[in-house]
Amino acid sequence: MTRKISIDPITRLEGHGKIEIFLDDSGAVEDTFFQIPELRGFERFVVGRPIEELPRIVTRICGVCPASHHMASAKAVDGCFGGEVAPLAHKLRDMYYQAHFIHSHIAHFYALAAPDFVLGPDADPAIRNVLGVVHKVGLEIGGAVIKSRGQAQEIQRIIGGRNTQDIWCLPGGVAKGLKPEELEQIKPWVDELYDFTQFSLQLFRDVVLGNETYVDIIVNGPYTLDVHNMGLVDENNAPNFYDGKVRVVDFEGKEIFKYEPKDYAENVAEHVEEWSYLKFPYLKQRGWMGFVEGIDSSLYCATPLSRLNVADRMATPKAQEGFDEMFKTLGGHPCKALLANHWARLVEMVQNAETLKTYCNDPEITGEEVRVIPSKITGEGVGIVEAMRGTLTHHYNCDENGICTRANLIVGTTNNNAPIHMVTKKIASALIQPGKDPDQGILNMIEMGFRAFDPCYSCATHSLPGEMPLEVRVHRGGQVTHNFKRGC
Amino acid sequence: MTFEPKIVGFLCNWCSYTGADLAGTSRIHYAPNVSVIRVMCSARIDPTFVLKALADGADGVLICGCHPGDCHYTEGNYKMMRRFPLLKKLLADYGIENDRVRLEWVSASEGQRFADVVNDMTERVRALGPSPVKMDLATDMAER
Amino acid sequence: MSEPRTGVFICNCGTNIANVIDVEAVRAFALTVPGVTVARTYRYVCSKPGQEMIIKDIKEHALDRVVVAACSPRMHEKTFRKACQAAGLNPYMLEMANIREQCAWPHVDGLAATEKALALTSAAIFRVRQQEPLEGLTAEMCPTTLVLGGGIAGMTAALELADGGHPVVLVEKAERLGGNLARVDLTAPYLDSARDLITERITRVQGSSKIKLMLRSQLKSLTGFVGNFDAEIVTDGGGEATARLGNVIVATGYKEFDAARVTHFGYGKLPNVITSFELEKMLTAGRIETREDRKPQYVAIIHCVGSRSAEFHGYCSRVCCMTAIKYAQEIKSAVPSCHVLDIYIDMNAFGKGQEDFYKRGSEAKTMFLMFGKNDYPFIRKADAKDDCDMLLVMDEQLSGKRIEIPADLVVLMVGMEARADSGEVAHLVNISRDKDGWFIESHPKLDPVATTTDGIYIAGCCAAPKDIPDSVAQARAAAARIMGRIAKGKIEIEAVYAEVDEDFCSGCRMCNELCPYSAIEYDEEKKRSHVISAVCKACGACVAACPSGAIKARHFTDKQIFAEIEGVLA
Amino acid sequence: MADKKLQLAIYWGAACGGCDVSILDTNEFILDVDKAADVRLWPIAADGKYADVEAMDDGELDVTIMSGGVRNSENEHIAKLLRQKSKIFVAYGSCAYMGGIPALANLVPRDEIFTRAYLDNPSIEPGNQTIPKPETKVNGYDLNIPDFYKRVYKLDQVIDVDYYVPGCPPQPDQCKAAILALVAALTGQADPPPKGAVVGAFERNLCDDCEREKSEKKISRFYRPWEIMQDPKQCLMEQGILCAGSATRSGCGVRCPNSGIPCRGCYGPAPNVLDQGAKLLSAVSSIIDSQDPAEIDEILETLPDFTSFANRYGVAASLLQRSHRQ
Repeated sequence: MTRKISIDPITRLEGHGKIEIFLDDSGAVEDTFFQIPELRGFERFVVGRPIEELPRIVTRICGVCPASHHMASAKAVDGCFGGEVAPLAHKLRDMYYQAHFIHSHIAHFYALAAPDFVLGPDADPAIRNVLGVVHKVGLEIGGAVIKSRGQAQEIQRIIGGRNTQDIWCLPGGVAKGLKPEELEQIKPWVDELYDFTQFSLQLFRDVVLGNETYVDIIVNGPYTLDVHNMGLVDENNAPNFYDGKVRVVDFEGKEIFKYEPKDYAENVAEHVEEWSYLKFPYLKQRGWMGFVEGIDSSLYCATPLSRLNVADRMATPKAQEGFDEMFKTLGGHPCKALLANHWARLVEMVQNAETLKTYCNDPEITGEEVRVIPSKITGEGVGIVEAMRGTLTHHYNCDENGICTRANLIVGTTNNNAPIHMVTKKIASALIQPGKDPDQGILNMIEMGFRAFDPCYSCATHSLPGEMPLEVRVHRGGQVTHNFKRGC
Repeated sequence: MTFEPKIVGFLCNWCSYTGADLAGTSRIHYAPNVSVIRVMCSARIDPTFVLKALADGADGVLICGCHPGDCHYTEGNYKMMRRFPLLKKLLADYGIENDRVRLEWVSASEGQRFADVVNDMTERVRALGPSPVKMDLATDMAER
Repeated sequence: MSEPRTGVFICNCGTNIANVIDVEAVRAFALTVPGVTVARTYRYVCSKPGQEMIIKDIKEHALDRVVVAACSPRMHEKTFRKACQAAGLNPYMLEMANIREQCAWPHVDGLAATEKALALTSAAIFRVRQQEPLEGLTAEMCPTTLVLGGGIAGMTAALELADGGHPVVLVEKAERLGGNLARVDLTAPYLDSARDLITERITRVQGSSKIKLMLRSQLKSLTGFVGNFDAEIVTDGGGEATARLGNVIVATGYKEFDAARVTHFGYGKLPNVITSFELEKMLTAGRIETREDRKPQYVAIIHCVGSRSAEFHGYCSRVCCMTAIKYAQEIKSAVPSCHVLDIYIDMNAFGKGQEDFYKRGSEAKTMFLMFGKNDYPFIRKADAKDDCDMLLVMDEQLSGKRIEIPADLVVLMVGMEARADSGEVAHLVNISRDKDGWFIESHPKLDPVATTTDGIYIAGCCAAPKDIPDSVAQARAAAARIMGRIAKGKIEIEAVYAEVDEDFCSGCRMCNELCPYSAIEYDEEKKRSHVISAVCKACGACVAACPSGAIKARHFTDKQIFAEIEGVLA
Repeated sequence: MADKKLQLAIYWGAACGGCDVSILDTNEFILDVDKAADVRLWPIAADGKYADVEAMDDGELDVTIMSGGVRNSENEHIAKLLRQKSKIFVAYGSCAYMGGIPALANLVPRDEIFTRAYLDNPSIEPGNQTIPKPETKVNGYDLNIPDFYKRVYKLDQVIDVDYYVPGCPPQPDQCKAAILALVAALTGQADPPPKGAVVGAFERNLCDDCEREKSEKKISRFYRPWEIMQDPKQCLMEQGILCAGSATRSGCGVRCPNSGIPCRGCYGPAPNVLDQGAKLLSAVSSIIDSQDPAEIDEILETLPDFTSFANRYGVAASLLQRSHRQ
């Protein structure tokens, strides 16, 4: 692999997330390829490091959802030490993690998704951004958005000492507890955040559901896939973001299986294609069957919508209301409309806020027994949490001195690699037909497909987080006939 | 033509540098591959010096100080004694072969010993061939 | 920094350097290095005209930096610094490239040696570019001197200073003065009485108002620096004293070699095998007899016991040969009838009057026999029929024959060795020892009195075996050096020491424990560490360890050493 | 541009996005930035077209703030392009400044990264032998993905950088301060910092701001953070817990040590220091409380994998830059 390739100015541009569309002579879509340009090799360079350092190294896989990696890593490390963890530490971690979810969901909904709905997919790209949204909905609401996200971040900082590149977890627990005065500081913010989740749902109802075209796009657009769903659930099959079992349910609502984190490798495998650095996970028992839909497909999504699809119910009352309303509106549970992910995100946010409230009123939460000193090194651990963008798995091995000997990661967005690859073909085929020349509009349409997944290629390949820079090239008869670029 | 290693020596002024002078005064002949930089005490030798020498193209680095217990500053050489094993671990992790960096105790009266150390080290480094560091850093840039 | 103006002076050192190194090539190279204004070669740069050349160039070419590629800086750095100073250039703007001791002398291949000379010179040029003018400090010179050891050397030094009107603290471990010399009867080569030599001094020492005499005492600790030492002295029975001192003379003497270590002479087993010091006792008592109280008919004196041997000490103890001749004569006069056999390896009669003394000795009826190095005579009990107590078996070198010699008394000329506590002493006063344990002079030829630690001097046999005149000379020399410095009043402290830049010190206190001289103080108020310049000995331990890069070693800064590295590898 | 608004671009190379989040974490300040500047490019939050950047005149951008180092050909290409279009180029965050965590990969061979990701891995498709290739032909179609460089570079190893803002990520207040300083300089209200300056950090090291009590240091064994219950008041180093604070610039607000987690050095070396790791090494080993080689080795056994602590964020910035194992 160390051979040298000289890169000419044109191929230099191909670091972007890239879609290759190949047309047949008739001009119909023959094939499309969705390619991811980068990897960083965390799995390799964490080897040799003291295992307890990993939760503070892997956070750099993604600065948009570092807490997800920090938590999954911390749990995998706990496993390497025999799983002894101070009970209070689990509570605190879960509490912390709810705040992180809120911060990330706010950022995604208002910065990435809202522009499409608030300003419309056809709005001028120059203003189609969070600031555009702020200008449209007014500084007041814009201020509220910024304030709420800030509060969610600040809550993490107060509980865990830092946000963005979290540092807090140690084998057996956490480095610091929550002081009573710190709790008092947090409480009012939690109430405000709860109100903000309600406000956001209302905004969605008014702006999105109130608009025929949007609803039509959501329900009837080409944005559906017949693939299965994955998500972490508690003992009542309600979504749990920090802990629980992984449940996989087919798109008709039938449970395929449910597994303990430690059994992930029996249930999920990753397929490799030469043309993308990003792997394609699938249900292992079914074997790799290619990029195919259908009830027998081995492919699945792991998204906010998937989490609600695999769940029988929400864990908190107000969230349950949101859950019922959503699936009722969309014609039943489970739902295949990918764009509904934006809605699902808001419903999850309600559960996050309610859970935070519960912890704020838990008398034990300010206790001091936040860490135990591990008595043994057992050498292996798997940690699974729900990252905002899908089920996140960290699997570590270490030697008797606690030095990492192997690490394996399956991150949120990676789960959705195959579905994204497939949905682009669907969209392309829908938009490009014989005699119908593709135009710039194809970009926004395809991009909306992406946004539904909130793909985080920082996580997935440690390339570019947030909005996916995109290049679409249309080939015909061995020639590139069209080349559309966005972002960079 | 055989490869002539370029080795940078860091010698303490009181024992090792004097010992090296003695080797000369006694007309003891040894390999000309080590160029000496004089410091007051081996304790002055910052690991940075060793890394910089390697980065700047040295094929080897030789550090000499007074024998333990015989430091002009009573315990300066113990500081070097403590830094060295950790420095060797770091160098190993950066892929620097063991024989390229060496610590020896040479007293003011050990001219012969200094000569022997220089000869032996020169042979070992010659056997290793040129240090890859400087070349690597240059070719990395070119390969981009 | 404006482009430096450096002068590079390459020394041929007669032919010492020029025969091996192509000095012209070095000169040509130097001129290609940026910032070099002039480069010259010269026969002897250290000579007066050589120094004048430097001074002239500094003035004519407005040089602000000087590089001298010549001998070791340990040899002539001071010389050339003075030259710079004479030309009005700060002495620390000089850097030397050691192309003699570390290049021309140890290397034979001229090409390779010249290559190395280029690297060393380039290093010096790069380094001097980063050097800065430095000023030294001055401190008070306390006139009191501590003398360790009350032997002939120690007493002489003490008296020399006292006579000069300077206070002395004389510390002696034993309960009496005189050291090893007090155990000797007559002295070679003039057979004058050792007793007379020392008693005169002992009485003067005891009588001196300037000398504080401390018997049964030892130095416990010495802190501070030249001119400003503080000593703790302990006396047997728990006495403790402290003293403020300017200088220290170490005259702790030697210890006789333990004859029992040499097995083939049977010392300790054969009752009539004795050591030179045991004979001295008999001579002082005036009765030379065997253990059986008989007058010996055959006395054999064996040289080099423990000296000049592969097994024990390689060095010559210097006084034994003449002492042996002295014994031959004293024994003769005490027991005229007896035969004296002098058994030696080489006869060492290097000193004044000693050759004559040796002649006289050989004229007196002494039989000289020679044995080979490491080929020792073997002594065994004689048989009943023999008319002697013991028989010496040896391969005699002059005759080339294996012979047996009768002996009633065998005298072993035990050599000198470093005292068992010399390590301790060296550590206390912070000087170093050679492989045999003798204290090392700051320069074996040019400065045999001072040590590598400023303010610490050595005299007598603690530095190496010596006879009385050499010991006395060294003692007086040390005293004279000290008096010179006391006369000066103040002392200059070298401008080279460490200093903390408080703008970068973070008060991490990593350095606090590292200074062997406790020169680093931590200011609780400011939360900063700082170095007491006068106490700092410039080892640089704290400089290398400071994780903030806040401590600077004057004249050995990171910048300067980095530049030197770049220069070597340029 | 007609109005006098500042022309600003924010971009990421081999980064995680945490730096962008740290800019978002300045909260309301974002709105001030929006008032003062046209954000011409900011992938995480705004819609910018690559073509737009290409179309800009050289120096059309007043400031580019770039996070992340250079891991592949794309990172390098865009860094160079933005450099060309910008008057002031700011390396933002530890990756841009020193290579960052991704540069730990510089200690391992590139092919082992591929082996571990695609072959030797518990969840890989059974029997998989496929490894992604820069150029492939799939049922007749030519496909390519960018070349994965042998190592990670910090930005100034690839382009000319004017200022550095350290931190992983930079502390939001420091980010604010740095941006304000640049705005002041560009609007002529203040002198610009000297080229190459580290802005948004202090001159002294972390210990200067760390509240923990410090005394003289001697270490007779090291402890890993989980091995003991620490004294929250005492210097971590003195408790035997390796902390890089003494070799690391302050400016982060001491958030890690204040939370009981030792500093790992993300703010980089002190102003006068060439290699942060070498300095940490020198300091930490010098205070080992032993004069016996065997005992020293034993003590060092309690400090495994020191190298990854020495240059946790700065392998690319260290003097050796990467492993040289042949």
